[in-house]
Amino acid sequence: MNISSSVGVWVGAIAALGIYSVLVKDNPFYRLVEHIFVGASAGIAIVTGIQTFKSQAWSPLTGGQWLLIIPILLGVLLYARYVPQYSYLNRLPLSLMMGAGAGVAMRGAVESQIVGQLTATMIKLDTLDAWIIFLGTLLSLSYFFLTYKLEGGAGWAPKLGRYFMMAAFGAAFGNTVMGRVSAAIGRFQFIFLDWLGM
Amino acid sequence: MNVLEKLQNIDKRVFYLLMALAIAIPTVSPIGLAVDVTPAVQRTFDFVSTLPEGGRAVIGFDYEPGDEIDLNPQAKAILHQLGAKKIKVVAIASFPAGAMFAEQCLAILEEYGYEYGKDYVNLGHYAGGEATLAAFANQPTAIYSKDWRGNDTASLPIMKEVKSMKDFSMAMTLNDGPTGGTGTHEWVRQAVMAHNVPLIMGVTGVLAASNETYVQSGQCKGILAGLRAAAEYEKLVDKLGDGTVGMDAQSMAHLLIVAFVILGNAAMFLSQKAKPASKGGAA
Amino acid sequence: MFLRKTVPTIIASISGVVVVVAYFFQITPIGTLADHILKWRSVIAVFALGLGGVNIIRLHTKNIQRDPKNFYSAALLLTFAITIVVGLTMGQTSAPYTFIFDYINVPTGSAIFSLLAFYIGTAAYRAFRAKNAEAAILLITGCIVMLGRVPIGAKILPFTAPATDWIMSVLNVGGQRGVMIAGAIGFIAVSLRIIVGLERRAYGGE
Amino acid sequence: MSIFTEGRVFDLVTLIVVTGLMGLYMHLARSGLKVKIRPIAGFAAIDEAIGRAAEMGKPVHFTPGFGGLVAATFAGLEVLGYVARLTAQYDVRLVVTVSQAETFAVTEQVMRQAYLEAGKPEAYRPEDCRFISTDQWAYASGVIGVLYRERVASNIMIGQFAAEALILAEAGNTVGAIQIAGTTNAYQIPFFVVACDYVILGEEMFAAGAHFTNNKVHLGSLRAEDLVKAACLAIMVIGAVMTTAGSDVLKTLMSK
Repeated sequence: MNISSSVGVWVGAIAALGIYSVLVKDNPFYRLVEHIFVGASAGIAIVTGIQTFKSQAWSPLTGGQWLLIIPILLGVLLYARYVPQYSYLNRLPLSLMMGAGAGVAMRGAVESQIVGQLTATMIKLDTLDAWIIFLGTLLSLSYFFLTYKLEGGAGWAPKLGRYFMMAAFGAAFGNTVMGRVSAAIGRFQFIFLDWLGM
Repeated sequence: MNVLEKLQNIDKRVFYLLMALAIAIPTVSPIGLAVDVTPAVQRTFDFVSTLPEGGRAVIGFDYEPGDEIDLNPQAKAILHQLGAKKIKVVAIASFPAGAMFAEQCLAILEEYGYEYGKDYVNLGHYAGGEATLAAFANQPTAIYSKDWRGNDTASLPIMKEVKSMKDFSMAMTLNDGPTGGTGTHEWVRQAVMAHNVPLIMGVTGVLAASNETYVQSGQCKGILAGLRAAAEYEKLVDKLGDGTVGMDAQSMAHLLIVAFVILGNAAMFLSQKAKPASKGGAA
Repeated sequence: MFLRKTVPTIIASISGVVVVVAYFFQITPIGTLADHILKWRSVIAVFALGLGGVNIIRLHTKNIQRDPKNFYSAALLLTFAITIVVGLTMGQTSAPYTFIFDYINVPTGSAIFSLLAFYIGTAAYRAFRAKNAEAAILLITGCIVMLGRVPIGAKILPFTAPATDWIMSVLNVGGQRGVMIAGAIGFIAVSLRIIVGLERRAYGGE
Repeated sequence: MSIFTEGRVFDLVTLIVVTGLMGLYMHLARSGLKVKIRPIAGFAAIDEAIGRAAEMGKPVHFTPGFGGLVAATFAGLEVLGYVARLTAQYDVRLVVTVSQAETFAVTEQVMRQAYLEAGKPEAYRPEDCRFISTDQWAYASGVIGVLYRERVASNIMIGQFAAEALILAEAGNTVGAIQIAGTTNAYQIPFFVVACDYVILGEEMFAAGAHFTNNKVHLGSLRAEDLVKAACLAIMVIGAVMTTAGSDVLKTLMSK
């Protein structure tokens, strides 16, 4: 054993042990590590945010891009919520963020997810595998009929669709284990090799 | 609660402890659980074996933190083989972190009596992706006036020997994809197509399939994919290392989970048989 | 009334429509406006971080007031303040700031991520019980893929390696796609309801 | 040069048809078309979950996930509106955790508005709507802390989730909370399925408004969504038949 003399390695190792301690139960050690971590990461978010503001809004604004005064004013209006008689003003910036967010969601949904997935399903139905992919897609989509009740002859379709979805979920689950275990191996190597020097 | 019910509701902490052991034991001492060498890895190993002793290799460390779990073990396994053959090594990196990984991996060469600056060098990070790699291929010292440790490259004996990419008997890229750094495709163009230097690749697991085409076309002499390939290579060079550790831990962790699932189901079925009216375990 | 309801709806509609139109048409003024709107959105989001900061300070000072010995909240506020002060006065490349980032943020984050290796096992143990057809299917594909992914699994049950490839490239596809296509239709519907002002509640309207 | 962006023409047509259909059905529903929604178990369980918390005298935890203002988050916030009104009515404490700042800005308003609508604006406690951190793992660790220390009776997670999904769900299970979760991320649904009591699968989560209030316009848009799904099924069948017969016409058309 050749224990590390680096302060950084010690801090990292203690933090990792604190996090793992929650697997036994909630305890003061975990609680302290959690609070320090949340404080530091939220601080980092604020620092990054201020840098973004400087580079994307303040510098261009003082450099003559006057239009940027609009989002700055709107941004300030977010704080109107703390003043009861003007709190409704904070809806203005929120509506811009929501509207723009909705626009982005809408265009992305059509392009990559609907049209792309539909064309990918138009395959040559000459093998059993192709049929499984094709029927699996149709049946699982049929599960999502929310206002029509598929009954009688068609009643089995959403049910089979759920079976296909469960098969996919099981597969995705099994396929993810390796990546998660890799992450733990990385931490264990850090603790045993970098920190304890075994 | 009888035994069968207990087996359906084992305390989570028992599992956590076993899982920690499954990962910790191989980390501290590799077991070398059954890993069969696949043809792709064997081909890569055989290709490197055919290189002339005392030749030169350039290795690109084209990956970022997070992927070193897969790629550092590959790099180390290959370096053992190169070290045994006294092949000189020049390391370059298209990511800043890649240069740091290179430094960690190259330390292996000291075991084989290598001398820094004479037998191997870590040139460090270059920006600009393919364009810079192309310039490097024409004249390495034009891109690097100093190495990663801050030495003047002009003063290093190894750099006097490499005037262009053609002076290398092999190129290798350890690659985690085309985003941000130099991708495998760029290496094929700059090493193989422009200078006819044989290329091998080490990639993360997910990139294996997309790079298979280069092997089929003969533009890539061998490919290592993921931690598993590293474990196989370690078996070939007979140096069990992080790849074996990783695969041992992976195997044990996966088996442990499956064993628990089987245990839970077996207990459930046996207890249902014993009392047909009873319900199963927790949802 | 006007500023409370109408203006927010108009802003949401215009922002949404402009962003969509700019994507499908090559009309320079609209394209420029869309770029502006998206940039504005990210500037406003920075101000939203300030709201988050206020919330953190309020919650934890209250905790300390209620219980002066609550040194967890004190530790959080202290690291929060130190990180901000160091980041703003000494810069993001300074040694103390990179220490916080490299030795507190990154390793603790990796440790939290790696908890998943433990949780994934207990979740499987609990849920992979063949109580009904759906659970059985989940259990079977899950276990086959788990075994097929590691060399030792293929050694014990040789069929798992090819079965895993088949599950991932054939059986898995339909279920994933059904979820994605339906989800995307839902995305469009909810976005449309926001753009036409039917989900005012979402931004605090009545 | 065309004013249409190349490669996106068919997408545009799709969008126009889909939104047109939705607009039409929202209008038809408002003018009397009767639409009924099929039961969604996960939504029905929300009443049960809040009732359980009321009985036990413990809080409910809700999170709209790790996402910024994206479609799945919108659905989460919609559900939050109902959850918050219900908890306000039953005098159950509701703790909400948020990761992204822009989402937090909206969440706070949704919660405040819900308490107002329930007639109990004074019951809203600003410190129970918590911004944790924009960092994915800090958010996860903070939520673990809330679930453990607030001893929540019910844990509702609806919105955009990434790899942290299972961390939250396992922590919730460990404290014995009844768990209801929903996300559209096909890679994370499996983890909710294994760890939670009720899962709202993908698109189902966009039906919250229709489920909880029988809002006519919302029901109309759901009917339009179903028609779009039917059209998708038809297009896939036709396209596959054509491809099998050796014609790529439809595929080519759709890539315009």
